[in-house]
Amino acid sequence: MPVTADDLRHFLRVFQEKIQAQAPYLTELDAAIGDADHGSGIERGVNAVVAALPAQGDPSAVLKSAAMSFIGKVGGASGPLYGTAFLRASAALAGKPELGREDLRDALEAGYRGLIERGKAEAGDKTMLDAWRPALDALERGETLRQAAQAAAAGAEATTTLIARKGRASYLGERSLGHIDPGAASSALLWQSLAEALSGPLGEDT
Amino acid sequence: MPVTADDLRHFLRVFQEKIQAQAPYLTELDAAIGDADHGSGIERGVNAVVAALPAQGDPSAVLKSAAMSFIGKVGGASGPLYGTAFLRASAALAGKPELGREDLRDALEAGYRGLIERGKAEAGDKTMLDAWRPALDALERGETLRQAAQAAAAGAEATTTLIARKGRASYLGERSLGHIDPGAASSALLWQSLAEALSGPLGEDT
Amino acid sequence: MKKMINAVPDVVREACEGFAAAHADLVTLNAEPLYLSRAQMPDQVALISGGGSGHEPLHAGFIGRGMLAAACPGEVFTSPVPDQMLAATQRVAGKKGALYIVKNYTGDVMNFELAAELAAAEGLEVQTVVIGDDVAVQDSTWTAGRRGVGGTVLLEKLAGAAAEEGRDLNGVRQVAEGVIQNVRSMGLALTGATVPAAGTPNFTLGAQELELGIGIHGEPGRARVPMMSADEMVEALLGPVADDLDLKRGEEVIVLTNGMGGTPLLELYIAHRQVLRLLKDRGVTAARNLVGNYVTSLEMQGLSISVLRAGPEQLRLWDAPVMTAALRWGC
Amino acid sequence: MKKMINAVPDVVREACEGFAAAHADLVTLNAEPLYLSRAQMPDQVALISGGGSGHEPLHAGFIGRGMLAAACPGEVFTSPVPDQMLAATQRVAGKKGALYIVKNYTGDVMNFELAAELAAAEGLEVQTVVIGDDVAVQDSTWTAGRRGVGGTVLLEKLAGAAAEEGRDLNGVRQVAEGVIQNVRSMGLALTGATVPAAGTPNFTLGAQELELGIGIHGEPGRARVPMMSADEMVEALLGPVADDLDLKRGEEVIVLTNGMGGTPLLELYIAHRQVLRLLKDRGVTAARNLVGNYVTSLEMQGLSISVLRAGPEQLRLWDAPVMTAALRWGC
Ligand SMILES: Nc1ncnc2c1ncn2[C@@H]1O[C@H](COP(=O)(O)OP(=O)(O)O)[C@@H](O)[C@H]1O
Ligand SMILES: Nc1ncnc2c1ncn2[C@@H]1O[C@H](COP(=O)(O)OP(=O)(O)O)[C@@H](O)[C@H]1O
Ligand SMILES: [Mg+2]
Ligand SMILES: [Mg+2]
Ligand SMILES: [Mg+2]
Ligand SMILES: [Mg+2]
Repeated sequence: MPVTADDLRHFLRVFQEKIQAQAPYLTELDAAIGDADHGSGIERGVNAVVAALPAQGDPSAVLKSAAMSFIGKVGGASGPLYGTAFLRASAALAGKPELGREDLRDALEAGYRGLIERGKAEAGDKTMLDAWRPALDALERGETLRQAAQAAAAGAEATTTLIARKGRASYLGERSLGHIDPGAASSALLWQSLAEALSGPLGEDT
Repeated sequence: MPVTADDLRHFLRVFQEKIQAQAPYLTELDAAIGDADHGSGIERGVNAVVAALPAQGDPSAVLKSAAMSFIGKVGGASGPLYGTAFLRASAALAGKPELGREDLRDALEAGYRGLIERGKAEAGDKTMLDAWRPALDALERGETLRQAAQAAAAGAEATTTLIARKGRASYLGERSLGHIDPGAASSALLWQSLAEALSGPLGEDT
Repeated sequence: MKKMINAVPDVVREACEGFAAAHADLVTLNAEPLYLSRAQMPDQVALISGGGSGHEPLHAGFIGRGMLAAACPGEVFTSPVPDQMLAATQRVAGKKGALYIVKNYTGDVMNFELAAELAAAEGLEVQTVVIGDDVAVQDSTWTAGRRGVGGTVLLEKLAGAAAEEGRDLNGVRQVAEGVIQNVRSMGLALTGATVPAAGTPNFTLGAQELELGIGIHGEPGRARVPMMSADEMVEALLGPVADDLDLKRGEEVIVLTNGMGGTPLLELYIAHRQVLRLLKDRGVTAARNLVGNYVTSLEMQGLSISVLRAGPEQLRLWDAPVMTAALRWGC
Repeated sequence: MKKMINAVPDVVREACEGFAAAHADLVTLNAEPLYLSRAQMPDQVALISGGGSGHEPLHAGFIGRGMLAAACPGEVFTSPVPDQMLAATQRVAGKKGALYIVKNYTGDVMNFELAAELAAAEGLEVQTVVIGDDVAVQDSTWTAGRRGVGGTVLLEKLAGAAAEEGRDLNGVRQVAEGVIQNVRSMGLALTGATVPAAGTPNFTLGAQELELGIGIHGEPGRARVPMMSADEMVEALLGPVADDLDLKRGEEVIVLTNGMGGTPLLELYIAHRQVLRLLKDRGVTAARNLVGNYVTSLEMQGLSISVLRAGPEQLRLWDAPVMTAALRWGC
């Protein structure tokens, strides 16, 4: 069973729910090594995403709409980053009415490359990349979306052992050790939402 | 045995010691119903008084010197008030090389009238007058300086039952109830110092 | 106590030294007795004010063209001593004399009174006005009367403009008295303030408490009330102010939305928005406004609102050029 | 959290409304997308800045003659979104183009980058400068680099004067880059700051602790150190700043003694006195100075010091007339 535009709408609603539930936690993480706005910012973003979701349109259109909401409503580092990732994923799916497993992986890979281009960080810099990279690796190893989401969560958790080299936490130097990167934590929720919303359509839940 | 200029110098040194010891307490009282500067202000005053004490000069000159220090170094309400009281006491003693009991009472009465003229308050307004008035009453009843000092202390204590009508505490209205007036407390120390320094010379300690 | 200071007894002197060095084009410092005066004093009525320190930029921040000729800073929250005002008067008062601008506090009044006596004895012509604009304090001849708070900056601006115009001492005093009759203020605090020599705050507030009707000396106010929204805070202040002024529809005012020293501009502008809305609701025009930390209480977080009824003459004096450390326009 | 606000999501909008109403002679508010721009925009290079709110008066307080053409406020401590900068650019950029003044934070840089792309696509001529003046952050190509802090106000003043003189976009950008190369800053905090949406301070300090090397987003600094005297605080900041600038005897500087939002002027002037003394000890002349809460972090109590190496050209641009809400002289 392929993934449809409706499934992506569902994914974005699940993402919204998870962010709403976890916004205070994300802000708390950001307060420790950043500026205490990641929870409120990303929540503003997902609320705008869901409010602006087009009733019509193919998967690419859905992701493009989400991208514009992130870019237009979040601000800070995570707004343009998430926005760029969704924009690139949308571009990778242009013209496709439905998505198979490969399409989805390509789109997520494209999103990841967008993150790198926009933010000029690399995996290991203690950013959201450290949730995305292990998740994509899992998909490439042929693992399920749920396994990829677990890898994202583990990656986020493991940012406690990293010294930040990019983003606001880098100002703290060694004092950034021992804290989870907020963007990695929100990205783990994104992967978790992908898994919950799309494992079924992909036929991975059987 | 009459009171000499040296005895008055001694009185001012005793007053300085007592104020130095109680300055934090006086400031605490002022913090509750005023602006938390009575302790530091009056301490600045007595330090200046003792530093400027003339080695020579009669009782009037000693008190005049003290008056100028209070006026020139304290500021706030208590500086001009204590300064005026000392100035009037000094004037009342003009030309006297030594003081008897009557002289001293006259001088203190003159000081009290100076307080009233300068501050336009009356006894019962919850000010330093409420320490001075009962002390002077005691002297008029023929009681000793020590008894007068006890009356001053009791008067200060009893300001807790008064609503302030003059000075900064008056802004609090009924909320000034239940607090000792800081100026009454410092005046009680003044009377206590008078008693300790002058009871001997006056022959009241025998 | 956590303050950016050195030794407590040096606080006022060091701050004055830093201020004078920063604004050498505007002011000159006299160390002993301590006062600051206008770097160049033209031949006009000299406005002299002063009071306890801790209310910065009041008063020294208002020395310069179109406002004060001199300011006499006392210790923190303690009125200055007569020597300071006398020396400042000797320095800045010319043939046209000097006007003392005194905030109504027992200590300030008495010390300025003594100074005026000493100045008169030296043949200097001095008149005095006393401002008491705080409606949180009941006005009565039986008490110390209303204290002088935020309205003082409006007074110093208008009287300063009158002096700069070359009016004589009576004329400047009349302008000042007109302001005093037509300005009212009220304030509240979200946090207390700590006098350096005391080391602990005069009052401390819980997370859900406000102190309403405070003055500017870190003293407690008239009542402790539950925490409110910014809009409610403004209502709680502006209502009594406008009522006491007996503001009528169609009147024009100059309004000051004033922070107590530690209030961020972000919050002051939120309050100011509501000040303008409520005035509008009353049919009153905020012809001019000023927003900032102007009459403060050390690091206190809080708000005061001052409203001055203003006709064309007051607006003209308000608009006149002013060039001081803290207030500048038109030059 | 104890703040003078209404609902948290309304903080920035309401503050902007209050600001625009208070300064209607200087600025015009655009509500959606949110930006403030100069009430009358002459035909000159348009300086556009912006960033998270909570740093007031930065940036909107510097809109006006001789400084910014527009400011784009983000949510508290959150950089604005590209739409805001694009709309502001459409409004104020004429034939001479616009210069974006961006503080070096990942988010600010990316959002302004996106805006510049969108503006270019519309045929608007835009150039960008990025300021990173905070010596508390190690400068390296492997990290996010130094962040932009207090020096930003000096940058906006000098570049604004260059624009007002009628220089072309390259000329104004060169002035801006000259400032960026020659300005350094460092800050410390006595208290933390609370983001309204977070509700609790990012860090809390004990009575005997300072946070050294802070930025302007309430973020923790490089190290927590024991409480010091004002003179020691200034030494701890000015040393690294002067060393990094490699200040030599005989050089002239413009110095900013900046409060973090909740610092009373009394304390800032005490610090400023020591700033001037230490510069003098180094044989460096403070040719110009500025003291106040200019680049802030909400209600934080703290201090930052910015030093700009200045030749005759920089001093001339500094002295040029400026008329904004927060900075005024010469006009
Ligand atoms: N250069 C970068 N590349 C990738 N991710 C980044 C980069 N800089 C920051 N981030 C991510 O953004 C998160 C912070 O987002 P947010 O709080 O919204 O931005 P800001 O730091 O502007 O307040 C960080 O936790 C990190 O995961
Ligand atoms: N009008 C007055 N008459 C007599 N005593 C007064 C008057 N006003 C104030 N006081 C006294 O002065 C004391 C306060 O002194 P101080 O703290 O030095 O002055 P300030 O109120 O100016 O800070 C009060 O406690 C009261 O005893
Ligand atoms: Mg953040
Ligand atoms: Mg007092
Ligand atoms: Mg006092
Ligand atoms: Mg941010």
